[in-house]
Amino acid sequence: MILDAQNIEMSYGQLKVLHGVSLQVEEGQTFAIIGPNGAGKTTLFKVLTGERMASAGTVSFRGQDVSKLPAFKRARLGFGRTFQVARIFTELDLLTNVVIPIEARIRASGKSPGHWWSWEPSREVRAEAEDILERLGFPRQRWEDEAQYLSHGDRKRLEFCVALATRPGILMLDEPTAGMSPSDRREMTRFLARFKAETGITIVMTEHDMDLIFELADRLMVLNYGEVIAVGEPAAVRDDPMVREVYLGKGGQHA
Amino acid sequence: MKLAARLSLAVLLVAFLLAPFLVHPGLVFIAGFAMIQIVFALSWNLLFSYAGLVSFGHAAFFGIGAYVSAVALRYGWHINFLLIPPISAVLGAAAAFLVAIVVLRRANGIQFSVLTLALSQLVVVLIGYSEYLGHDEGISAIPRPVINLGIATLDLNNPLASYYFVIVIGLIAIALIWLVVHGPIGRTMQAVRIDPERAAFVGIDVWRLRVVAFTLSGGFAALAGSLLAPWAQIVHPDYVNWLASAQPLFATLLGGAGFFWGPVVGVLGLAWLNYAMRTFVGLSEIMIGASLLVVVLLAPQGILGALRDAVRRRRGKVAGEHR
Amino acid sequence: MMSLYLYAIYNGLVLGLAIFLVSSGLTLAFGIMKIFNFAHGAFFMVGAYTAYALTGQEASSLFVFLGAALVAALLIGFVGVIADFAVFRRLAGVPAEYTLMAAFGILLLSNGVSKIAFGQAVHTVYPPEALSAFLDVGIPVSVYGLFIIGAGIVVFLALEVGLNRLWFGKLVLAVARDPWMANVAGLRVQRLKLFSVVLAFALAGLAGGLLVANQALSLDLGHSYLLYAFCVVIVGGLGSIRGAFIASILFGLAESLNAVVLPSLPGIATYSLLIILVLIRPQGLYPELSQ
Amino acid sequence: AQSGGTIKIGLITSLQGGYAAFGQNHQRGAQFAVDEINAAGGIGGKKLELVVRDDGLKPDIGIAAARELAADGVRIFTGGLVSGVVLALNGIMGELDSIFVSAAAHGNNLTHEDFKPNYFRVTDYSAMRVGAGSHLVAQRYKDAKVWGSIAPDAEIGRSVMEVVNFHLPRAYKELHGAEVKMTETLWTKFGATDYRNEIARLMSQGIDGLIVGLGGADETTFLQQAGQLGLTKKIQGFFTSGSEFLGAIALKERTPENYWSGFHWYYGAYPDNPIAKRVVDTFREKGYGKHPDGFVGMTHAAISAISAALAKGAGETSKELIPALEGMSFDSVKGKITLRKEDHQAISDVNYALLGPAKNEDGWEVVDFARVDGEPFAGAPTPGQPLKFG
Amino acid sequence: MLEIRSLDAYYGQAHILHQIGFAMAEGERISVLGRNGAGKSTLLKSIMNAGPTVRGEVLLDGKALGRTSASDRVRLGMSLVPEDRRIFTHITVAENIRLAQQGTERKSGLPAIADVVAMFPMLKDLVDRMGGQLSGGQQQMLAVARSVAARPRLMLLDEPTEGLAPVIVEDMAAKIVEACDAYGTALLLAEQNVWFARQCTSRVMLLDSGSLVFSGSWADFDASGELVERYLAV
Ligand SMILES: Nc1ncnc2c1ncn2[C@@H]1O[C@H](COP(=O)(O)OP(=O)(O)OP(=O)(O)O)[C@@H](O)[C@H]1O
Ligand SMILES: Nc1ncnc2c1ncn2[C@@H]1O[C@H](COP(=O)(O)OP(=O)(O)OP(=O)(O)O)[C@@H](O)[C@H]1O
Ligand SMILES: [Mg+2]
Ligand SMILES: [Mg+2]
Repeated sequence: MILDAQNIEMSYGQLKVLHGVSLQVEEGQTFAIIGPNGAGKTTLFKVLTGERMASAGTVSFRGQDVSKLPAFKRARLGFGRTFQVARIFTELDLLTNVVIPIEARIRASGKSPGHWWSWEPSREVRAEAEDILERLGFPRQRWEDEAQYLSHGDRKRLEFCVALATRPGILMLDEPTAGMSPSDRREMTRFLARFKAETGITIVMTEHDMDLIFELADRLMVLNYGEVIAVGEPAAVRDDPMVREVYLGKGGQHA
Repeated sequence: MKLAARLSLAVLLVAFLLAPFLVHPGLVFIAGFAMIQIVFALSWNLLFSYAGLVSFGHAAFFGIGAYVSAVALRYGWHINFLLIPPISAVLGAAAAFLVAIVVLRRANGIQFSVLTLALSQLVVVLIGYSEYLGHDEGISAIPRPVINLGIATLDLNNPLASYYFVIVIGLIAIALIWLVVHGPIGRTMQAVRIDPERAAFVGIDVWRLRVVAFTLSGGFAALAGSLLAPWAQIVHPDYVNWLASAQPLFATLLGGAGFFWGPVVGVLGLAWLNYAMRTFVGLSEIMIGASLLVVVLLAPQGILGALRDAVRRRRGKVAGEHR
Repeated sequence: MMSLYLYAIYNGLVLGLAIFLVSSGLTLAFGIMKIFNFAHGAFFMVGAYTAYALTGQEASSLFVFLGAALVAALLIGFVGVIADFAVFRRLAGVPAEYTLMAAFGILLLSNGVSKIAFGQAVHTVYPPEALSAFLDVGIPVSVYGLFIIGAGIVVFLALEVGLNRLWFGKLVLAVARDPWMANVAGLRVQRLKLFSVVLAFALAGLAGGLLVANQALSLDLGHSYLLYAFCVVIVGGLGSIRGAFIASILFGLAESLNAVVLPSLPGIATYSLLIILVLIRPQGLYPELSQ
Repeated sequence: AQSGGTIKIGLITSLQGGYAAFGQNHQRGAQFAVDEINAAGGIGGKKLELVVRDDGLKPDIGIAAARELAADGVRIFTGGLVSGVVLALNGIMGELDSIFVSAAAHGNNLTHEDFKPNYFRVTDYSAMRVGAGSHLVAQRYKDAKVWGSIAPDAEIGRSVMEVVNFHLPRAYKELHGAEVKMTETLWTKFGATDYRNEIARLMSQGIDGLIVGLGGADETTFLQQAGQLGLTKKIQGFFTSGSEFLGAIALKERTPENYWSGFHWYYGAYPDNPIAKRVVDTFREKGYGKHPDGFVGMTHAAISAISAALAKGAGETSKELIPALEGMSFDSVKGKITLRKEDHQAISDVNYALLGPAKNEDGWEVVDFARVDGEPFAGAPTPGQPLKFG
Repeated sequence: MLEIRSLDAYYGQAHILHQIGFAMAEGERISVLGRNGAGKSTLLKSIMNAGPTVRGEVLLDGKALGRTSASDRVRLGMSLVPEDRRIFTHITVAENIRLAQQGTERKSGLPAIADVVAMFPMLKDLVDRMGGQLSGGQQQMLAVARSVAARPRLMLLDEPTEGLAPVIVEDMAAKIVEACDAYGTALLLAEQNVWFARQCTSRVMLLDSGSLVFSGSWADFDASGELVERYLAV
């Protein structure tokens, strides 16, 4: 078990948002969290990644209790994450965007990422960054472009590169295709599927795009009012009448 | 663009190096002073444009360097003066480190700025209590040192020698700041400035990085300060107060925030403005105030920002065109 | 001895409310326009000179005194109109630091102009007859001091209710938070912004008019209060009127008690209080408005 | 160096901030003197030319200005208002081969521990002024037994109190054989707006006299609040060391009746001095006001000293001017002033005036004045050493 | 009612929209589709005059709007729901709605806040909650409700379904159609969710790199194989 969360509770002031949520993710699994708006998905995400501390409950990663660790320490242990609205280092070029997490990783492991007097990243760092960019389909001539001029879809892709550069053990994706055009979305779905197959990485994600969920997820958890109302194989969960009522609806759009 | 920028830098460097042979001593003094201000402003900009922290009390660290070297010269410490700038830098960095670990734990954003302001004003008050530091009148008539270089001696009482001493140390400091900013630390600082939360999620210890940035910046500010005593021969609490702290901010904004060389352009611009207004006795406040307003309104990106936009416009190459 | 302490507390209250009168406009400007208006102190000083020009050394009546303060408020409010059209409006969308620099330019400009307009002599202004009495309750309580306390409280209540309770205040805040969306939602953004700039400036003028008789009048007057005002805005919570109010009183009391408790270290209390408060409450006393 | 038949004199003073009024008068006084000398044909056929620079209250701006002017051939400087700037200028005069004849800076240190051979001071200084003032009030208020004091917590305030604490008890003993009690000084900070707590404390101390070390707007605020709370009525007399007419002009009819103010030069004390008369007349003619202050007088005196030295045949270089000025006596608005050879300090009268309310257009008048001989209070010349008392 | 003539839009120097032209009848509902960055949001903002620099003409009822500000356009009956929602965080849900109604400066004919909330049941329990305390989807809902409450003649909706649960998306489609029919509101909808766009609108336009490359009925759209393929990339 790579990720194990037990009885997570969380409140914003008086308002209790998560009422004892538990989840277990196996190594190599793709675990999807769905639920109606306001159910607490983003909040759960924040608790798992360390952006906020839970008011009760524990989060353990590969058997280690990380509940009290701040975000950057969890990131060093192997939590990679993306955001619902892609967050990249806008004013820097693509290559630097990827170099930064690589250097941070090397430094966190106690080694020096390069000579302090050298303004260029070291050869190994650069090679790794180039490899990641190439693998995610950014052509060489765009590497020096400033990231802020990327389109929505490309931003998401770049953010993915940034997350990968930390060599995560687990990828936490908050609505990875939100706001993408159908074609980009399809591309992203395909990419994730291929990536998963190639690397066998563990993924935890939230998503409202059911096509993506049913294509990728190995396990599905449904949250409603901060409580787990269903968890299991995607196909089984889909047919749960309660889930249909509170979340999926008649399913006209997925016809 | 790149070429033009490099050419201008080269011209500027040559101008600094040849100043004593080109202009009258009043301007040479201003040039030396500008070099000190440039290092100070660059140290501040290291925080602002790279680490995303706004310090309103940076003059306190400048003051540490200034007072250390003033005291060393005035009270005739037996120490090779060549060691004073690095010693000042270390002391400034140490002070900055202490401030950072206390202040950054609790505050960031504007609160951070204000705390630095308050602490630096406290330094001013404390200097006022100290007999050794000359109370509110500062330390004046500071003798210029004779430096033993082993094979030769360098007598800073010679105007040329003292000028080149300031310029060379200043250039070394600028080179060091440039390297810090463009190396791995600089890159990480940028990431933290642009999006600290995002940076944390790739495993960057944001707090620690900010402490490092503040410490480095404080060190360079103190280094700049240590040049003041032998150059101006007076060190005064006015160099420590909030107005002094605002100088690098203005220089950076005037030159253009986000550019490494912005503060250089800004310091020179402000120095020129002050110099140009010197004969308007009694009216200089009005003239400088109006000039600042005009610059801000006409070039809200600073001078370098305006230049960049102008170049882009001429080339027809624009932001966001390529996707 | 006891009465010295009592008197220090009373003086602290007067000083605190005086600080609040000055900082209310600064708080507003910061909360709404997101600018640290360096020039605020200068406008406060110009307001005081304006009142002095109208009343002379002693206003003939309370009515004239208040009228002069009102005229000062109007005049500085008008300066606000000019500043908004000529400067702030043009700097919308530019990083806040540049507004800071513009404000510094305005400060230099108004200092220079005041020097020419008002001359460099120091003046004294005395409260009008109606306020000049002293009540002896063991300590000499001046009616004018009570008047300052009252004026501070009135301004506080007006702003607090107006901004946080009244619908209009919420609109002003909406414009402050997100001018783009306010515009798209149909609010008259320019007008509301202008209104808040004018209000902030007018408060500086009003404070000048009301406090002119509290101390000597010189070109440095703004300076004396500006540092307090900045401290108050920070400690209060950047734009929170309630926070500024409480912080003002704290600073007034600290400064005043400093004089009796630590007479050999004048001024130490202000900085210490600032540092302590920011360390224990970095977000300010009432951070909800600042985000 | 001479340039086309003119001798340039650089005036560096503060024309910004709270000192601008004084700086302006510095400029006026120097200009009067230059005009007078030029109207009389200059010095040895050469005209004087005054070049003015603002130091913006900042040492480095002052230094840059001095260096710029020096490069332009200026070898003689005057002015100097705030001591920070004067100290800085002082430090570089030797290097510039120039002299600085300062007209207002008051610090004891300038002619003591921070003495520089290229520096001369034509006015009195803190120790003289305050010492003479202490003597004066001891003479006038012989029944005063307890003296209080209030001063800014800064170099200026501390040096005032040092002198007072030495001279005042000594004066009482000498003049009246009486012991006098000095209460603990109340320290304040610059730019305060509220002295009421201090005033209350002073009133509770049962003092008969008061020394006020505050200056400028701070002093005025103090006087205003002290008047309102009745302190000034309660005590026999008090004195401030150096704000000239400033307080009275501000307070008008509310000027207290027992208020001695110190002057660099009080024109009314020299009714028979033709130079003083000329300056007063010119000042009034030009519409600058009725009451020229000591700042007008002292730059005038500085130019008088310089021209006297030049008239003796000295050239413009410091090598020639310094010996010419050392020990020289010259006529000035303040009568004869001697520049002490050892430390270049002017030995002259010290001026005080008793100001009080009046039913005239000013609202105040000079009730009485005193010209105290400054010599006994100047102390021994100890250039390079701090001033010692006793 | 609305007519766009040879409209170009720029961000600074960047030329985003090229020569856009189309017309909308009273009460008509049109979708704008396009890949990310095609310029959909820019088009809506240009029509509202809220951001981009615009050349060309926007006419409402035959009158050129010229440089009329966004807030004045609100009073002419236009309303924009931006893609990033922009809820006011310091006031409650009810006050957000009230604020939008105030912006129209209409004295009558506006629905009561209770009625608006009834139309979007997700908001029912939230009326007194501060805008800043809503989840992403809740904010999105409020943004639409806020616009409907102003009862505009022309509503510009920018990706209203982003981040909404599927069941809500279905519901929202019905609600929007209902509201538009009830008030005779015309709708210009920028969407990525083609299903939703189909439910809501009768016509469709396709933007590609800032140019209008298709305009017609859904049937025509489905028939124009190559274009659709490129957009949907099936
Ligand atoms: N900062 C906050 N303060 C108070 N309440 C909040 C805050 N943020 C969210 N909430 C409330 O917490 C609940 C859960 O919110 P959360 O953002 O986790 O939902 P979600 O499942 O991510 O929804 P969506 O799909 O709409 O993004 C909601 O009812 C929301 O109103
Ligand atoms: N404020 C801005 N400044 C400069 N360029 C911008 C700005 N906003 C958008 N752009 C650019 O304009 C182009 C069109 O953007 P727009 O937001 O209109 O696309 P869109 O069709 O709405 O895409 P999406 O589906 O991702 O929302 C893009 O290339 C984008 O990078
Ligand atoms: Mg969410
Ligand atoms: Mg868009």
